[in-house]
Amino acid sequence: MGSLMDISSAVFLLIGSFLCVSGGVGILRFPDFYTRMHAAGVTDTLATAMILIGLMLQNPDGLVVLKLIIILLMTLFISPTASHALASAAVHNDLKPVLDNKESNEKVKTSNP
Amino acid sequence: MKDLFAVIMLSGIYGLLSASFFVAMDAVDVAFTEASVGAGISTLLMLVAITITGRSEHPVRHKPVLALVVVIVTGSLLIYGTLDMPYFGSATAPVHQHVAPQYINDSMQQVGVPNIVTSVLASYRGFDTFGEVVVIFTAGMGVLALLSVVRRPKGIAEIDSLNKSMHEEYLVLRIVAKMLIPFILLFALYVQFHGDFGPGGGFQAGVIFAAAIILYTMLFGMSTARRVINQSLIQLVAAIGVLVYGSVGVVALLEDKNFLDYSALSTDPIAGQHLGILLIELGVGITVASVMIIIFFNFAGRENSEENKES
Amino acid sequence: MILGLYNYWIVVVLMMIGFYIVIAHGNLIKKIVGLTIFQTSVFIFYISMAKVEGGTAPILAEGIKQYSNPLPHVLILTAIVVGIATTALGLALAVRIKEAYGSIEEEEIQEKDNLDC
Amino acid sequence: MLIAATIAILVVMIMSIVRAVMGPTFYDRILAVNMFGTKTVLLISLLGFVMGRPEFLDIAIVYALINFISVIGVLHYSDSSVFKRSSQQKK
Repeated sequence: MGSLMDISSAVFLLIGSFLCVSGGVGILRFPDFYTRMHAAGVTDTLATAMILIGLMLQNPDGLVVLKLIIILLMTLFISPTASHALASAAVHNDLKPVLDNKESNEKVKTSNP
Repeated sequence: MKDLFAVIMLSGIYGLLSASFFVAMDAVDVAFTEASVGAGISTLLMLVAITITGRSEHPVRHKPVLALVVVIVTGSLLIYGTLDMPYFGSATAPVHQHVAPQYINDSMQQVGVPNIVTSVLASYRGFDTFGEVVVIFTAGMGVLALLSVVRRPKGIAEIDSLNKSMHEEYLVLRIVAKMLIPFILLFALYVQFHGDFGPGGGFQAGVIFAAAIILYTMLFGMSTARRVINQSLIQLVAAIGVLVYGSVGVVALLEDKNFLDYSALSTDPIAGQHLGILLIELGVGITVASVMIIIFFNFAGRENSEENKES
Repeated sequence: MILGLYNYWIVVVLMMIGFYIVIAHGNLIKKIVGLTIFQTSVFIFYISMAKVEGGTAPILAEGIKQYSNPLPHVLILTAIVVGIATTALGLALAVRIKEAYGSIEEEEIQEKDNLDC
Repeated sequence: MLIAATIAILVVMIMSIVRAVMGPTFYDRILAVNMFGTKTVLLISLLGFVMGRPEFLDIAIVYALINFISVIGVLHYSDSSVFKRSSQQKK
């Protein structure tokens, strides 16, 4: 039973780490803001959930699991909200989802207060 | 980097990074404080400041060769000075010989609080902490003196129209914030009163409490927040916090004990210590929270009045 | 063995970065940022001194023999909050200077002062 | 396995710092800071387990909350006034 717990926790942690790293690669390699945001926003939530579940399986003890659940719930609330706010602010300020076109973006932004 | 906005974002990351460093160095209480202060409040304050003062830095006209030389010379002297220092992590370093073993071994019997940091902060070195609280209070008053503006109160109709326009803009945020703010306040109280047993205490709780209020202010507008928390009220509360701390000490004096000796508060010394720590942590929490709110309100209010002048 | 001192070197490097920003840049806000970096380097200095090899956080629990030194933690904990309060005071001063002089660049402020004389 | 996850998170943290330094637009920087914040939450919880004292999860909760507040604050203050003011200065 204990080893089953350990193995499943290890699997969750592994999935979480993989998602984290893929999100990190995404935030570095993707060409413009919106795609980067997609990479970060999607992987952030899922990877956090995976790693926290992995940690919960490591230590099935009342208070610790409760705190982990609180963190998980809060991440589930906060992370999508922050992404939404970020994206809507970017759209509001006319950040165009185009490639290699930084200067035109800057122009649009300053002419449109 | 010329863009001050980028500088401030990077300094926010620096705050987060140094806080995780503190966790790695076992200083959980410090990490707690740095988390709430360095990453949250200071970034926000600097942002508000640059919205007022402008965002771009002028290029440096002269080459700072002299500055570079001074820095390199000082740095190499300091590194030369470190050669005599004890090695990192060695248990025999002079710092660990003097009073620390006494704190670690005796605090459970003398104070009865598992968190040694709290017992040292509030009991052994209570006088220091009182000084720090007074410094924070004075800084808050200084900001108040520098930045407070006489503002005409907005009519209710104006607030409502402002609310409506903001409501559409921040709909999702507002709903989530409405759910989160009570939780944050509750968590601040938990931190405040759980400081005896785990990481936490008055300083951290005060900052978290203030952060919740700041979140409310940002999403629901300055005028709405002012209707909830009156400026003069919050100034009064800040003063009350310092007074609570000081009067605990004075009570000890009246009982023919030393200033801030909590065993005067109760017949049982341990119970007295508990009560004393609880009271002065409360005083610290109240002061820190209200000073942070005062500072933020005055910065934000100054920014609003600037906009009014320009329009 | 000399590598055992690396924590102090990191502190010195950070401190010098902060120092350089303070003396070489003319922008007041940037000076304040440099000051906070300097401040944090001092915090790191204290905290790294408090660390004991094999010790854990100074919260008493059963079965733990070695704790890190709690005293520097206390000093730094209060110093951080005092630091933010004084930083806020500095920023408030910068805001007032901006209003009085219309600029927060050191050189421009000096030029304006010279004109007034 | 805990150590491996910690190392992965450290790598991602470095990546997001790189993005924050390069970040062509402000939103990229904010995004990087946000991501860095969530990764710090994970790092702290993992560190608690690695050091064998998992009761320090309070710090991670604070991080999650403060991270949210600072992102909202940054957006709030970068949304309108900074851009307006900087364009006025250019004139």
